[in-house]
Amino acid sequence: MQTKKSKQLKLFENLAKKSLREPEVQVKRPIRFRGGGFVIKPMPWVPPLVFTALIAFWEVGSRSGFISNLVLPAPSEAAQAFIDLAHSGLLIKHVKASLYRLVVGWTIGSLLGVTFGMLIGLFSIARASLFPLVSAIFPIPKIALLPLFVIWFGIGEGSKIATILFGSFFPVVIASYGGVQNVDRNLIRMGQSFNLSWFSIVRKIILPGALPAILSGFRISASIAIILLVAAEMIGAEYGIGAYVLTAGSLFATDQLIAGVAMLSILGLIVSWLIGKAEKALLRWRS
Amino acid sequence: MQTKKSKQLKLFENLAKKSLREPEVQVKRPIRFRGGGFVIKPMPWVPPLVFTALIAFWEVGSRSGFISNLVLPAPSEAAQAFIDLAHSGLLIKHVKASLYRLVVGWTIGSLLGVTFGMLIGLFSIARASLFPLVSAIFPIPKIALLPLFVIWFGIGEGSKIATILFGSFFPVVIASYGGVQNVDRNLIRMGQSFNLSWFSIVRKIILPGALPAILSGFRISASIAIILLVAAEMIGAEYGIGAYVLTAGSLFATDQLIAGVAMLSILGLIVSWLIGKAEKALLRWRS
Amino acid sequence: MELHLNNIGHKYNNLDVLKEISFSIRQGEIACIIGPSGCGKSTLLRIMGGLETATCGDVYISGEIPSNTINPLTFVFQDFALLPWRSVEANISLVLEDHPIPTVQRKEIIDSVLARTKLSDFKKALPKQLSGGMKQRVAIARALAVNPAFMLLDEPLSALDSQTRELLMSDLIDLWQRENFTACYVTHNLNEAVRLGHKIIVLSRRPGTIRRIVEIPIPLEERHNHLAELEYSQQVLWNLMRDEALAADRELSNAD
Amino acid sequence: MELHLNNIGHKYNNLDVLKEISFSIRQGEIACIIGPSGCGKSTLLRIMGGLETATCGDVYISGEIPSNTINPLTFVFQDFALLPWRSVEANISLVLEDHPIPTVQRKEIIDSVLARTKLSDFKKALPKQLSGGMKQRVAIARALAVNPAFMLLDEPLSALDSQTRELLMSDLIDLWQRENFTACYVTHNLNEAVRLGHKIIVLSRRPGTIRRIVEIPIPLEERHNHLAELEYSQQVLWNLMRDEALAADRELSNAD
Amino acid sequence: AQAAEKITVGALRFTSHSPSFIAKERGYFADQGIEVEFKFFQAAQPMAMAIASGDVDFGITAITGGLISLAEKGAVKVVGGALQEEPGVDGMLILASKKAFEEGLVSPANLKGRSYGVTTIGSSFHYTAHNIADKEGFARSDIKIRPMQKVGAMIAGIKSGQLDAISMVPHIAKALAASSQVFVIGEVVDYIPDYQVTTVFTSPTVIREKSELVKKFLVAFSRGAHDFNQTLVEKKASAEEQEAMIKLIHKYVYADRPFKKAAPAIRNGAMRINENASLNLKSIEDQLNWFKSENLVSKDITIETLVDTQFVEMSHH
Ligand SMILES: Nc1ncnc2c1ncn2[C@@H]1O[C@H](COP(=O)(O)OP(=O)(O)OP(=O)(O)O)[C@@H](O)[C@H]1O
Ligand SMILES: Nc1ncnc2c1ncn2[C@@H]1O[C@H](COP(=O)(O)OP(=O)(O)OP(=O)(O)O)[C@@H](O)[C@H]1O
Ligand SMILES: [Mg+2]
Ligand SMILES: [Mg+2]
Repeated sequence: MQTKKSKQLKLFENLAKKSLREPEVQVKRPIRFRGGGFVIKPMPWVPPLVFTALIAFWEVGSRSGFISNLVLPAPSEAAQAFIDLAHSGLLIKHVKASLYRLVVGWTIGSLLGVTFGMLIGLFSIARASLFPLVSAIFPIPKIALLPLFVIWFGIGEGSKIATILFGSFFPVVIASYGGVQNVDRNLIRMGQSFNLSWFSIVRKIILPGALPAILSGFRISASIAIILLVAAEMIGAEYGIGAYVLTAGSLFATDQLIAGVAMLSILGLIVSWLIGKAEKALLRWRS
Repeated sequence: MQTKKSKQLKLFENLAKKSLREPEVQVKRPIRFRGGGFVIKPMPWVPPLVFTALIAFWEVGSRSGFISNLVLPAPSEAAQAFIDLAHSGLLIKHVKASLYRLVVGWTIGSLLGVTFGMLIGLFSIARASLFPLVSAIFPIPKIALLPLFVIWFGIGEGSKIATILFGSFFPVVIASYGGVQNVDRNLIRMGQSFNLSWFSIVRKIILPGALPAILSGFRISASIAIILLVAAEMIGAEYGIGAYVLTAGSLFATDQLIAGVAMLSILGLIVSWLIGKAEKALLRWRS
Repeated sequence: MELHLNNIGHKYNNLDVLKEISFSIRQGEIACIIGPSGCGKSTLLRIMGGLETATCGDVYISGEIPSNTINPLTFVFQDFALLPWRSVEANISLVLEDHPIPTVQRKEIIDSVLARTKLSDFKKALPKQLSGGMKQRVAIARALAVNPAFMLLDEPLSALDSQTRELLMSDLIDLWQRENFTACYVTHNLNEAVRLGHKIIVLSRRPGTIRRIVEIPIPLEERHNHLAELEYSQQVLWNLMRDEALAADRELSNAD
Repeated sequence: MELHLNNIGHKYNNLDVLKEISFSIRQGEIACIIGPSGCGKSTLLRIMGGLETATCGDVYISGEIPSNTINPLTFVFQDFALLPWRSVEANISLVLEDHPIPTVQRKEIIDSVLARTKLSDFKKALPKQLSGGMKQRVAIARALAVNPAFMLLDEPLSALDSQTRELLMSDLIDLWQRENFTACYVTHNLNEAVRLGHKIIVLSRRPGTIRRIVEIPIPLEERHNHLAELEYSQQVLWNLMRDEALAADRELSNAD
Repeated sequence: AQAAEKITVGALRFTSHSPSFIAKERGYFADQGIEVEFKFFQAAQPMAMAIASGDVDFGITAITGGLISLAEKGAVKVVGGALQEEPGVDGMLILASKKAFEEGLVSPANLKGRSYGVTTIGSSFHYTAHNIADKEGFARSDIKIRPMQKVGAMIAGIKSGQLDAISMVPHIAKALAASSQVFVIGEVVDYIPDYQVTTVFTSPTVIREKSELVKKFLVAFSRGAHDFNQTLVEKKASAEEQEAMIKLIHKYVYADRPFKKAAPAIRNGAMRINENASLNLKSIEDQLNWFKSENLVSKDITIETLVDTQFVEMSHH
């Protein structure tokens, strides 16, 4: 044993000779704080700055001709299109129609997604039977299925909500399943040792443990739901931001197109902000 | 103190009186195993069974007229379309073209996504400036931007790869960011206490800690990449599964449409299986 | 409630962890298990608690289960196993919620066990805000809350300072006198073992087999009057352990 | 290498945890900190190691940092802080990889510290396959691997059985004699404190203040010949702690 | 009087759908005892689907591969004609990019070896391209067809010079040509005379069960078409009348833009709609044959499967 120890000692001494450390002076030096970093501090003034800068750059670029006006109109033109839309009184109708589809479709899709993700994470038989189905159906483009949706759900709100529902369902399934897999097994064992009911363990241990992953999935699914507004409103939609964007696109009205896309962006920002709030409230327990 | 204890004692006794437990007999009873469940056992025979059953049901439904042939042809018809495609020699060209776009776009998109997700999770300034941008740009439908993509990336491979790249980038950003946030801060502190370099901490502690979430993000982004094949191959694509599906769709050749969609599904299954393998290999350490 | 182990053996993959373990714990008896780190004590406890199935052998219980217990066979885990998203209070509430206890009484139970573990001030704190010892006390409080008939304790006092340990130890003795629960107590503190154990089971190093079972026939409540005998028992145990360690050392050197 | 604390105070939100702590640890000295659970020992250690900034007061080091150390100020954490995705070996390798040590020598260091903590058989094991005590030994092995000039140990032996603890304790004494490192050692085991400490700092209950600093002038290597004196010191410490506990109890009852 | 019969009409927000809007606004549908509700679509494909599913009773769209396939499945049938190319009226124009123009693509005759943007395979744009090849005497495969899905992408492609040529509706084409990044090199009407671009269609169920309704719809639609042709195509009406009609159409088309911006687009987008919804059967047959020759639809489809000739006059120009 002793030989081993002295071997290590030698190693360190050799190392020391090689190292270039200078002999340090005998003064009091404060301990360097090394626990810093890796903590995200809020910087609430940055996002508005970034957006303002970007839009200003774009505007200047457009005006100077540096950004070709071919397909990307200046933000001011898009803003004008937006104002026109607001004046026409259609804005509220578009937004209302889209919000309704979004909220209903996303809520149902996400809740179903969490349910299925949990099932797949909890039951071997669900894992074996449903997960391959999810993997097989997720990559099917919704646009290819639109004709089917028309037949199954009609051309009313049904098919639109179904499109958004399907779109948000799958990412949430995968995120929730990943979250369940990541829950500390020791905590589950603890629950079992106290004879908690299966349902209690799921609700009080597994669900909260998977929550960070689920919320991350919600972020993704919300964005996808917004993206799918456009696909959803291809079918028989009179109003809706997606329909507005589509019409603008097919008429090559780029100013309207950008105005519509900006609305989708802002919707995305709002949803992301809301989920951020939810994270802050629900995940306070994280160190 | 004593009063408190006897109070609790009384509580328990009251509880006992209320409870309906029968007096148990004085025999040896084996300890009931209660540590079971919550473990996923592989059932490799189930997925083939499920798919076979589904397809059989569909075939029977189609033949009996129970499933309308208008939009959903029998699987055998889709199989015939597939065989025709294979015989025409175009199958390989379609698959090759799509695989190339998929692999290049997804790889770059996902790697960039992990990078940005880590940046956002690590730096307050990145969190404040990039994350709102991600939240704003993610919900923009790629299809609406196709004209822009034509200008920026041309109608060759550029715009196709860019579409897939963008589509896989965003979900991975969000998943990786979520993963980084979920890394145990005590482990980071440990790394700091040993004066590990910042880069070492990121590479050896944060990245592996976020890996489960990142892989979950890869699952989602891979499926989205496959979905976006169709969007990508909208513009000037001669070959590709997406182009095949699109043409089938516009000609309403439902047998070809289903054959194409089935190819996308199978692609999804393969990718999911690969990621499953990667999870098994990389996440062995999870309890 | 009595517990019987019959020829228990356990393997993890190909690692032999336990071998031919047989003993019984009688009603109202506290059995302490001591043994070198990694010899399989926690594994054995999990097998006794039904959280793991032994590779071979059987575990039985017999005797009546007292009717005033909420969870007859209760664990205190070595790694605390607190839910990080629940406050101290809610972590204890967790194990009561599945039972038909009126809210007021549940609150009373929680307050009582928190007072006994000196955590009343930290009722609302989250686990991340607790020190190591405080977490351990929450784990003990949680176990006390269900008024167990049989306790399985895995180094329950290891993270505690000596006088908190003393207090909790005499609390356990008090509780035992009143409720006469049965317990299996894993510890690496020989003093704890001789103070609390009616029977001390000494395990050999991995694969854990029973090296000796030492009975201490002095009633728990009288032990403070028999310090010399306890000291002697502790010495016996210490020698047993030391032999084990020396044997292990010899093996290691030979392997070199 | 010496360490000086000057009027340290710390708060978490509005919870006063430490108050007016001043002491120095001289070169080659081992200072033990004891105190009731939750009194702020781990917090104090983190402040000394630069992992937390005290709300008020300063921490200084002085003296030459020996050149043969890889990480002068090294922690052993109370919760082990092992990377679950790295094997035992790789967990130790982690702290060496950032330094320009040839692979062969790195392997030698790892083998050496694993042998000293009796973990050679578990080189390739993952943390989930280890017992509590084994995890603690990995944490100690990792700290030893960097040949620290100043060690900050947070209850490093608490999960270990008595004879493994004995062995590691004498190993620490051996190491200290050879390397003459400086250390601050948090423990709740008074026996450990009187065996290892040149100076024992007794903290009051939260908010932790210094109640007493007990110096034990017997050289570490001769302590086994002075058991009576040690016993006496231990008794003194025990009385101090008991007083503290009683005071706390009285406060609690009044609050009732 | 009998309670009005409720029907649903599928529409796109294009000027070419104006006859339906006019018929509704001016009460021509009501005169026939039918009450129309419009369902708006963003593409023709889902509209055809909605007819097939019974959600929509009538629709107006171009003859596409998809429509023919649906007809084959017994889901839709063409009953009348709508938009038609006609010499003398502004029709679809053939455009070349600046780059291609400068390289010598000054006439459709030079399209050999050039890339040509279409929306989808089997669309009217595709048909146009092949007719040019046939007429100019080179192989169809010598024109490199580039599917772009959306008109927007086609425009982006031609403007940025990535496509050499496209065909485009007149009001957009003229606007593009005005920017001198794109040049007009020909007219579609020169290559496909009397091209029956869009048709009125419905489902066989409606024909079978309510053939009276089809007739009534076509009558009202024709009145709308007549007004439209008179006012905006032949411009026989007074400026005020034109203004009034544009206002009427503006309720449906470009509704989200102020009238000032919308009016020119509506005015320039006006192309002739067949009087009496008459159908150019010859043109339909040509198109069907082209689809067959390109293997885009089944070879077994006959003109009878596609068209029900009982409702309107069949012209054979
Ligand atoms: N992150 C935190 N946030 C809020 N309070 C904290 C935090 N960490 C510790 N505390 C509080 O600070 C006090 C001291 O904690 P510390 O971990 O330093 O105690 P300790 O002396 O090490 O106790 P033990 O011996 O039980 O490990 C405790 O009361 C604890 O509740
Ligand atoms: N999940 C596991 N997979 C593989 N090996 C395991 C697993 N859990 C424990 N072991 C091994 O089983 C042996 C016994 O572990 P156990 O936790 O029962 O020891 P212990 O006696 O409680 O030790 P300690 O006193 O250190 O807590 C150890 O050698 C450990 O490496
Ligand atoms: Mg253990
Ligand atoms: Mg501590």
